[in-house]
Amino acid sequence: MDTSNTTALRIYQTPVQHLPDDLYVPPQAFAIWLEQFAGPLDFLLYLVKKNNVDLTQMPILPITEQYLAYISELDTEHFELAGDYLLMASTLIAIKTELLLPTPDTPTDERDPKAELIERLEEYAQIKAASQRLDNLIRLERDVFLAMVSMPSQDVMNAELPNYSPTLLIDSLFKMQLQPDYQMHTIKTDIVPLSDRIASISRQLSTDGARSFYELLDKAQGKIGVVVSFVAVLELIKRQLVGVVYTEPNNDASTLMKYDTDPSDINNQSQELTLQWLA
Amino acid sequence: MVDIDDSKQPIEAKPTRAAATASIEEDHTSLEDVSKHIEVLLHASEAPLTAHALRKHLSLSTKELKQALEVLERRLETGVLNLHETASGYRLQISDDYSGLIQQVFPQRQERLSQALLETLSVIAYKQPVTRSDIEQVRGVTLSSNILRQLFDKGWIIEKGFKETLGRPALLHTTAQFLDAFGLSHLDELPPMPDLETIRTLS
Amino acid sequence: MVDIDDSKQPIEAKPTRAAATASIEEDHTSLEDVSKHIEVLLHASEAPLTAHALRKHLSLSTKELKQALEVLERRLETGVLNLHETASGYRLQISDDYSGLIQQVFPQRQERLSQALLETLSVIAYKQPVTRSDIEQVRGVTLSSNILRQLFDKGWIIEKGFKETLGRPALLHTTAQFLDAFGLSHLDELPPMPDLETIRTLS
Repeated sequence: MDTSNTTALRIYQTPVQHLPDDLYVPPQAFAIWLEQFAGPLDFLLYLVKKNNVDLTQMPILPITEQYLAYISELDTEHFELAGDYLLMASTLIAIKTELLLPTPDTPTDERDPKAELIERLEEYAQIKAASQRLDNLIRLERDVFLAMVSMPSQDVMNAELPNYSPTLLIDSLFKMQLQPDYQMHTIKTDIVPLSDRIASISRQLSTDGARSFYELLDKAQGKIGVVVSFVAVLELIKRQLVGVVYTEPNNDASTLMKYDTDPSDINNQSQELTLQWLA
Repeated sequence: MVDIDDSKQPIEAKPTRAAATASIEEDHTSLEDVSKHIEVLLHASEAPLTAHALRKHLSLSTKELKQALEVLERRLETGVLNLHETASGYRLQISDDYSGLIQQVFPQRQERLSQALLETLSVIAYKQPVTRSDIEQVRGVTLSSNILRQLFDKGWIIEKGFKETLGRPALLHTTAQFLDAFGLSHLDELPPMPDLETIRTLS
Repeated sequence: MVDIDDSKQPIEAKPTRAAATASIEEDHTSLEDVSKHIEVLLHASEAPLTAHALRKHLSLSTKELKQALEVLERRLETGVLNLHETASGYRLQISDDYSGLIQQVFPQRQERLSQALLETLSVIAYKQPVTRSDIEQVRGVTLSSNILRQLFDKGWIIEKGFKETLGRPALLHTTAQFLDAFGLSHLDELPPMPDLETIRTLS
């Protein structure tokens, strides 16, 4: 196939004529170069474009070889960058193997992997083009700007302004740090938000070092508060921010006896369960 | 101060219309006042305000609102702001004649979006509702949580409903704020997807 | 040949002053334009703008700025905004007359501090002085101009000094008003900072 027939492609400002045969891309530069692409499909699309061929006529073998040649340049240091690329490489190898084997006469149920890949490439190319069109729309905060004005003077507006507690600040920091990656599920808003309890318990424990579960409860939150606090503690234990220490019960024996058969002794027991801040 | 609390009788508009010419002056004045109240609310609101919200807050009839908005637009012409109607309501923005000046003086206000973010957003916008793994399938790349976080942060996408497959992954949709930000009033107005024929012959 | 000293001469002000009455019209027009440019910058800026900053951005003499600000103030009289001079510069604010209306329609506006605003404020409080991009780095998302604007408006943060890196970004600090609002008498009294590094590596 014709590798000299390249469209005007550039790596940074340098026009590149022959790829991949004549160009040595040092691994470091290659890693940077990979970052220029939005992913393996983007990269593959670039190779197809460079060879200036119709997508449906994509010569899979030379493209595969070019792709693999690039990927093999990756040194181990940059593997973390390359997971998605390696996955694509294995897909390409599978396709290549298939093409090299003689076609069996018996029809199979399996879809042609090459057709599947081309379909994905087409779909990606479509979205890529659509995203460029989206970017060309007149956009707020790039092409047009909202007018910002200040509210009437503080003294007039402030009449009913509440005082803020400094713990708001520290809780917000905890929330920011403890916030897991966006989990893909909707969360019902509870009367006692779990994140608030996590933040508040973290703050109390990190300030005081250790406390009993009972002491961590906000009595105003009632039963649901106990449940949410318990879940919060479990979550903190899971994240290894909080540990459990068993302390010797120093309650007097009669109290213990008294509550021994009482189902409500859970509270009492947990008083001996001391939670400790580990971070 | 604002004594327009009565539910149906906010300004002395309807009676004056049938009355003497002197009252027309008065009618005019109160429309001017209403237009100022609208201007205040649009400035003070964190999000665009719908016609419905404006009518409710200021106890206006549809007609009064329309007239007051016209008065407001006329007054704004002498300054640098525009009244702009978006998918989620009215907002005040700086006339685009001045965008160049703003970009020059406050380059940090000019927000650039990465290709990865734009592609992710496009998959959601054009193919919604989609799951996280639908996006990964189309883009061929693991979706970074940072990109999703930015989209959630801007209020451009939300989770609504689940796909009835293994793990019941949440479905992502774009929001009215997304339309607002891109100057669209409806999803129909998204630029058309390039057709496959053009895509196939890539050059 | 007219000898114009163009080093100090952005708009045709000085020569026309001495010339025919026809040029006074022209002078007036350009002052009107300058006043609009000032209005644009005040609407677009996160922080209040000092006279010095306005003169620099729009290449104005002290006198031209003074005149243009007067023109602006006159124009604003027809609307709902005031030009307000604070210790840290000029800003546009909604006239006090409308505070009742705002509180009636958006009662929660004053009390509610959004999580994004609190996070931004915390980063400034604990890590000051910081630049805008330091905040973005810590929070992992781009910082909206509106949040900074709100913090400036509340008088909780100020710009003071520059970081000696590319672009010399301004450094942000908290103020005495911030301490007041949170019932602190000194920054030392901020609740102790959790060890963020540890939390991050563990979670």
